[in-house]
Amino acid sequence: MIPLSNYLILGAILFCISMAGVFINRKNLIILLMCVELMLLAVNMNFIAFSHYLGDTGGQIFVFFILTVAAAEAAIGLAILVVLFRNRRSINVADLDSLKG
Amino acid sequence: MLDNLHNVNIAIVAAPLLGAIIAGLFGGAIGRAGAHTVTIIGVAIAFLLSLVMFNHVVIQDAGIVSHSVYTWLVSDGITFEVGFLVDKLSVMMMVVVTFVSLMVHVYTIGYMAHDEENWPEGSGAGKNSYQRFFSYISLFTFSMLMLVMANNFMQLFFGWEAVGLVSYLLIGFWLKRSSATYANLKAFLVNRVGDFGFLLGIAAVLMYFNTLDYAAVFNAAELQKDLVISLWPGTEWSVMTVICILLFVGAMGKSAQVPLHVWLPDSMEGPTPISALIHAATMVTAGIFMVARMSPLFELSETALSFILIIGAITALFMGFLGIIQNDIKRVVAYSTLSQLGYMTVALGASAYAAGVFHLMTHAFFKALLFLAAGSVIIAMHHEQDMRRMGGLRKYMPITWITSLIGSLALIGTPGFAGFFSKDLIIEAVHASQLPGAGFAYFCVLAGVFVTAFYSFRMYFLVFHGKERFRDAHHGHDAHGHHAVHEPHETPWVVTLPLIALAIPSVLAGGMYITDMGFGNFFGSAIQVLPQHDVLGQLAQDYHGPWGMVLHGFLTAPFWLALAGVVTAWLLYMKYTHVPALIQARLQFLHTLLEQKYYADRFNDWFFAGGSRGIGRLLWQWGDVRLIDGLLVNGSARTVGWLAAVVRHVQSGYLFHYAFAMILGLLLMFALFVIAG
Amino acid sequence: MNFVMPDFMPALPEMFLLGMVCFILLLDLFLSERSRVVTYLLAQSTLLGALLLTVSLYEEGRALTFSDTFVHDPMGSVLKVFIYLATFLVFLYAKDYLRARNMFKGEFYVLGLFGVLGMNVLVSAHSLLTIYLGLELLSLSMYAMVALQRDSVQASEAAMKYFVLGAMASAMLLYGMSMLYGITGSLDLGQINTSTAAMDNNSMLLAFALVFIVIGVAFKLGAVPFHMWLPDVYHGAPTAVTLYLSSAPKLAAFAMMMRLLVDGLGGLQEQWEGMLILLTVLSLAAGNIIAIAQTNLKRMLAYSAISHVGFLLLGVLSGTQAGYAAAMFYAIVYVIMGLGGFGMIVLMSRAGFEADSIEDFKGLNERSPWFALMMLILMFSMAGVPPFLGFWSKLAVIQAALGADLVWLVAVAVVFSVIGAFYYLRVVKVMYFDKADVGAPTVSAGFDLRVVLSANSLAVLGLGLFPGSLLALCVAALA
Amino acid sequence: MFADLPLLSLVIWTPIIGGLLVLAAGSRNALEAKVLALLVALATFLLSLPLYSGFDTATAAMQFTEFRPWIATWSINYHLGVDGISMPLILLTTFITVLVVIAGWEVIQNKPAQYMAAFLIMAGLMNGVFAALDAMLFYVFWEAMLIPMFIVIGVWGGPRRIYATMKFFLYTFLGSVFMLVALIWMYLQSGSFAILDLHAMPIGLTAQILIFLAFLLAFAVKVPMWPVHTWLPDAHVEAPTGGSVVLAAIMLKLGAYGFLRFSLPITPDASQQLDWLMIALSLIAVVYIGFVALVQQDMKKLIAYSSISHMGFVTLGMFIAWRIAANTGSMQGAGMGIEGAMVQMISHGFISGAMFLCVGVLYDRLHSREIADYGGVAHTMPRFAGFMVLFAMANAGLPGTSGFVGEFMVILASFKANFWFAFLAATTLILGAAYTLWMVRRVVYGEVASDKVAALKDLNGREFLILGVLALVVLLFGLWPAPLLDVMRPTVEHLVQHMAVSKL
Repeated sequence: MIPLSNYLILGAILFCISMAGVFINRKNLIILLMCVELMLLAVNMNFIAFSHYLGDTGGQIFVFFILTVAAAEAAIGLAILVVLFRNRRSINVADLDSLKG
Repeated sequence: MLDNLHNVNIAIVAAPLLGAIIAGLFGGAIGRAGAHTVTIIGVAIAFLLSLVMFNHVVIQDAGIVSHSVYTWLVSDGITFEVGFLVDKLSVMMMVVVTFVSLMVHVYTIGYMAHDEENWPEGSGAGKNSYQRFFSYISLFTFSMLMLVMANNFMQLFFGWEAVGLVSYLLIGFWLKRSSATYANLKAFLVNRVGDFGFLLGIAAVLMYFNTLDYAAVFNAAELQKDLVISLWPGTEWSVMTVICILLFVGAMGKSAQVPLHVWLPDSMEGPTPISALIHAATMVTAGIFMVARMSPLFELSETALSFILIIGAITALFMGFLGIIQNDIKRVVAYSTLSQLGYMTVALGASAYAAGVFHLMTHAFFKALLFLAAGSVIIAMHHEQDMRRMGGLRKYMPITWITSLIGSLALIGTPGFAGFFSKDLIIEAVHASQLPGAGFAYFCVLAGVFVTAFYSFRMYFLVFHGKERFRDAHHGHDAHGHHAVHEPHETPWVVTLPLIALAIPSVLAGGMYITDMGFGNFFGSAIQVLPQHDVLGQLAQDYHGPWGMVLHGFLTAPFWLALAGVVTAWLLYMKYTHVPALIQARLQFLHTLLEQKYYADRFNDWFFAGGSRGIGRLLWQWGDVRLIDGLLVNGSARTVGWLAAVVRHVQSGYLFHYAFAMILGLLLMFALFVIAG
Repeated sequence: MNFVMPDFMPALPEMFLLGMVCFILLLDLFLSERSRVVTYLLAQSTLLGALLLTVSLYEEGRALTFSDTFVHDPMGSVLKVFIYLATFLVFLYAKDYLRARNMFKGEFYVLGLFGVLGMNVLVSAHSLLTIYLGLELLSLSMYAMVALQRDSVQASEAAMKYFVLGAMASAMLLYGMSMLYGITGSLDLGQINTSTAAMDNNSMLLAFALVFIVIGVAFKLGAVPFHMWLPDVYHGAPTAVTLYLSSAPKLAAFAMMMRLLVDGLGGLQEQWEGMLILLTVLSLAAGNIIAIAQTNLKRMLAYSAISHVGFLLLGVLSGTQAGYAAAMFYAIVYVIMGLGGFGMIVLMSRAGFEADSIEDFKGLNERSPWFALMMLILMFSMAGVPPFLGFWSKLAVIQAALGADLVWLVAVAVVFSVIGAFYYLRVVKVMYFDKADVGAPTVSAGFDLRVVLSANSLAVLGLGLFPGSLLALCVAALA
Repeated sequence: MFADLPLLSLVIWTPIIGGLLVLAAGSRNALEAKVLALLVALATFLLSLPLYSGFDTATAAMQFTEFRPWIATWSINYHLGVDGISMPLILLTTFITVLVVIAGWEVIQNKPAQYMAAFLIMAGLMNGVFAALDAMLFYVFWEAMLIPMFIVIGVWGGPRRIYATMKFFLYTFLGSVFMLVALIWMYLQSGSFAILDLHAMPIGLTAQILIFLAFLLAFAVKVPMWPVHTWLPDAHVEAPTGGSVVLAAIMLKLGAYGFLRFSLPITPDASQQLDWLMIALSLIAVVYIGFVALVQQDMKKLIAYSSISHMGFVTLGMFIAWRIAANTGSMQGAGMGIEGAMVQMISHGFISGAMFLCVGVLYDRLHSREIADYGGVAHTMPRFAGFMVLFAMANAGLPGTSGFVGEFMVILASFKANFWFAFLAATTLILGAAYTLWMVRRVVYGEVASDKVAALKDLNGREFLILGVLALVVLLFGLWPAPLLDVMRPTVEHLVQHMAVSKL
């Protein structure tokens, strides 16, 4: 049986990759949205693993909710992206700098 | 009856005060005549009532009158009261003050009659200047009476500063003159230096006696004489010495003793009646009076007495020297005043308080006379004060001439005149004194006799005898619109009357009172002298009445020195008039030293005035503006502003930086957890 | 398996809200542009209705329902009441502003009300799940609202930033929750509390969980260094939306912190105290200092909000009932002041003109002394000068922190509050001491806005003079 | 007749509510507002008089007390009362306020109603500070007072008013917040904000020292003591005349009052431990600031510096008690120091107020405060010159004016502590006279300096009235300060006894 820690480490790795993705990526906003989704998936991994090892269904239920919310989130994120693109004609992360200081 | 006398005391001070207030506040309404009438009545009342008190205290010898009028304040169990102490010392002062003041009031009517000429066209301050002047001199009379009649140190200090205030106002009376306002500021500040010491002295008295009442302090003085105070670690000072020297510093300011003498010559910028009243007869002698009043304290400190002796001796001689080279008629009299104050101080130092006060009295008469006479000359010369432009006035103004001569003779101590008795007494007393420094003082006062005689008669000859130099002088003024020489003429009766009235005591007061004041126990308990210091008591053993003293006077050194002085003056300024210039050329160095008044003014201007301003500027520009404000206050504000401007760039606008900041925060919190955990 | 009907009573206001929102959503579709005001009125009455329901339930006492995922307690009720009130004011203030910018649409109200629902859920959450759901309901509404002004470059940029960072923060929070779930084996906050209190505090997993959860909370509050979104979003969003963002959600964020850290992880107070101290110091420093450099009033108020969060945390980290009450008091007071502050910007703005620069307030005393006075009250209150309300809130949290023997922290806080006073004073300076530019805008807002905004400011003064009841309410809510 | 009225509340709230009414009236009619302001100020002054006439000089207890619960959660109460220290200061405040309202009558053209309202509100708040017996109530009034002053300087001030008023506000605010922290700390220890409870509360030495320093920061800034004085010259120079008057006459007294009401009784042991610091700072204020005042070119700045120097006497008088005890073995004399400080406070209120009004009279005519722009004013304004010289003399501490009494008492008392304290303090006799009279010489005396000076008009009736009243008061308290001392004696005696008992 695969020990719990392996799942957790995988989750952590996914989470770290996605976090790194958020701040290393300076080009495309869509990649940012993907990173955010990946973060949620890393969390889902944790929940399911815990749920399984604890023998408690609460975690899995939580994951369903997260998936649903993530979908809504993606929808809103893309909508904002569309609005932004319409205004700016760019989805370059580095172009988002009119608000600062 | 006693209650009645209390009211008399109150009336004595209230009358001039009331006059001053009426003339001062309502001068415009009551006009000139109203102002001088009301003030003269006020001072006259004070004078007459002073005579009543004199009668009570001295002639009937019915004991001192001491009472409090009201409680000024009570603090920490100590009651400060305003009250009066009329004993033989103060009653004599009251009579002298009110008398001279009365004379000066009368004289002023004439002297200030054309005061409007001294003011610029349309000057608001010049509008009622005549009334204001009367108000001031009445106010002065009030202040001086408060000073001499005080029964406690607080009130003494009140009078002390109040006369300073009036002196300030009067020196700067002609306030458009820069020299006058310079002089009054200087006078006030130098006096304040003295008051600084005086106030500390009073504080010391309060500390060790827990009261400021004269009687209580004097009674307890004996008990406190062995106390010591450590002013800085490792030293011990007798408390009495400290108190006495501090108090005497006050006297040095007010009575213009070296090195606080610098204000008095400049104070001649004021109108002449003031010079007579304040800067010759009364106010400047307040210091002498104060030390005499404090005799129970001063007796307990030989160190202080020696100090006084030496200061007085230096003043007596070296200020006399300065009189020799002055050309301004008032300045000669002023330096003579300084010198005479030195004599009085020497007397105090020698524990001959009575002699000092006696000289104070005679001096008040003849010096007021000399000043008023000088003023009379100045009126006649149309406000010309330079003696080099006078001469031969004898025949134009006979009354002034004769009274001046009397004054001068009294001043130089011609046997028989008032000044002789008091001055001779001082010289003898110093001779008899055993205190350290008495030898030096004796030399100074003796040499001073010659100097006094010399400058007095130099002035006398220059003004009243010789060529009528004013005729030359006036030619120079033709360009300015003076077409004819104004013949000098005798001044009106309001001027000459006081001269005559003062000339009488200048002759008689000495002989009349020498027995009582000099050798008798005139002052009673007001002046206390320890047996070992009682020089006057020793002299009294050889005293055989005034006539005996006069006869003896012709045989002593002072007389011959004075004569020598007069003769020298006659030789130099009547006979060989070219010689002074030669001497001056030969002794240029000495002349410059005297001309510059020993560089005291220069030094004070440079060191004290300039130094204070320098320190002030330094502390202000470097301490306040640069260090505290610039570096600390605005510096912090600038730092915060700078920080804000820099730190805001962390908010770069880039999403990845924001995310990075969050991750940094995450790591920071882990770190914190690990460290703390 | 029996299906037990849950007790709906404790969640009655939420259910009413949900129903009404759905109804408004549908109704709005059929409303013409001109009768949009119906939506507005309905939204306002919804809030009032929910308010009445919440108030009527206040006396009920603590109750759990929906399988213990939802809690009804006094703290929740009080916060909800203020959430309704704040949102009510936001809608009222925003009406004219939105109309002038062609944003007077149903979406604003529907999203706003959904946000309120999210806040309510968050406030009443008793499980990690409900916390997450409430949070997301609120956040998603807010992302959309920021982007509501579709033709604005700044607004869409702000929305994007907010969205990305917000999503990241939720993910972090979730990550922490998953750890917590793993450690305790439960999603229920009550059970989590019992099991963590019994645990060895030094567990690494627990550390992970705690750090991530604190970050989630800190982000929502806008505490440094998780504040970066806040100035940009406040600045970029339409002022009406900023008004919304800066008010009620602060109360929700406070509630979230209370639920997670106190109800859920109260046993770890020693651990999270240190973290909150760090956040406090950084927030106070960064908020106050950077605000000085601002020229845009919205941005300045955003930084000021960050510094206020620092003070709020001061109350929470003391870990006492009094401290929580103080923090709650602080949050409520801040919301009242913030509403007034952003409300003033709305008041001054006109069609095509945003009065969001500090310069726009130049010489306001010449033009409108009354509103200059109102703004003065607000600014001095935010600076913490008595007798205004802001002073008492600062007093409350300082007292709490001193009670926890954090004297040095208090000293830091007061020094920064003095530095902070500078930028509030600058606003007063601009209004009173500077001359107005020629053609500077005059106040031309509607009557309702003027009256209510005045009442808002005067409440800051009035409650400042008599803060006792509000304070007592907060203390009672947490007793 | 007045005994039943809540006099203190009336004295606090009449001007505040009156001020708000003035504000409301001002939007319609400026004259109406001014008349109303004057009436309110007069009414307040009249209301404050029964505080004196009904004052029981036999007791040190608080009088005219009022008590109402305010914020029950923290047991903060609306607790008012006065003793011999605070009552005279309230009278000073109400009195000066009347003068300030009259002084601003014609001079203030820009928004006169707001100006008057600001002063009335300020007066009420200051009365509140003096009357508060609850530390938090005290603090509320203390801080709230900054707001109207901030506005007054900023709106009606001179060219650098913004710098000055910001500096004023932030300086004082910084000082006060630490006091707040100290007060809260003590509340947490004792459970009470009542000042009298804090007096009785035992505190350890370290805590006392920290509390003392916190108080010191608040009060020293207000007094102001060297080196936290630099806001004052700026604030004074830029403030309008009325602002300068209130600032100098009353606001500075708040700091000194704070020392008497808080520092000395609450932390006597720390005060004893740190009295060297207080004495040193006081003496630096007297001497250092005296020198600085000497070289000022701006009249208002000069008077501002002179205020700092005079306030040095106040703090000196308050903190010499333990040195006296160490030097003479008893506290005898400490009371005189404190009473002297009190008298100095009151008297300085009148004199500095009068001096600023004098400068204001000149400034209104010539719009310059530079000494160099004047000269020979006596020729064109003889009545003014008379007042100016009188007040200058009072400022220089001439006996017979109130300026002398306080300095005299403090010097007498400080001699008991140490000769050198008295020595340094007494230098003010010279320095004070030097800077004041030098200014008088340059401004009032001499030849008419310019055509502008030649065109000056003498005092009008309104100005004459204000200066005349002040002159009378200055002379009255100089010649007969006993009534003032009688009022404060029991309180000060009680304070000295209290200070002598260690709290450790």
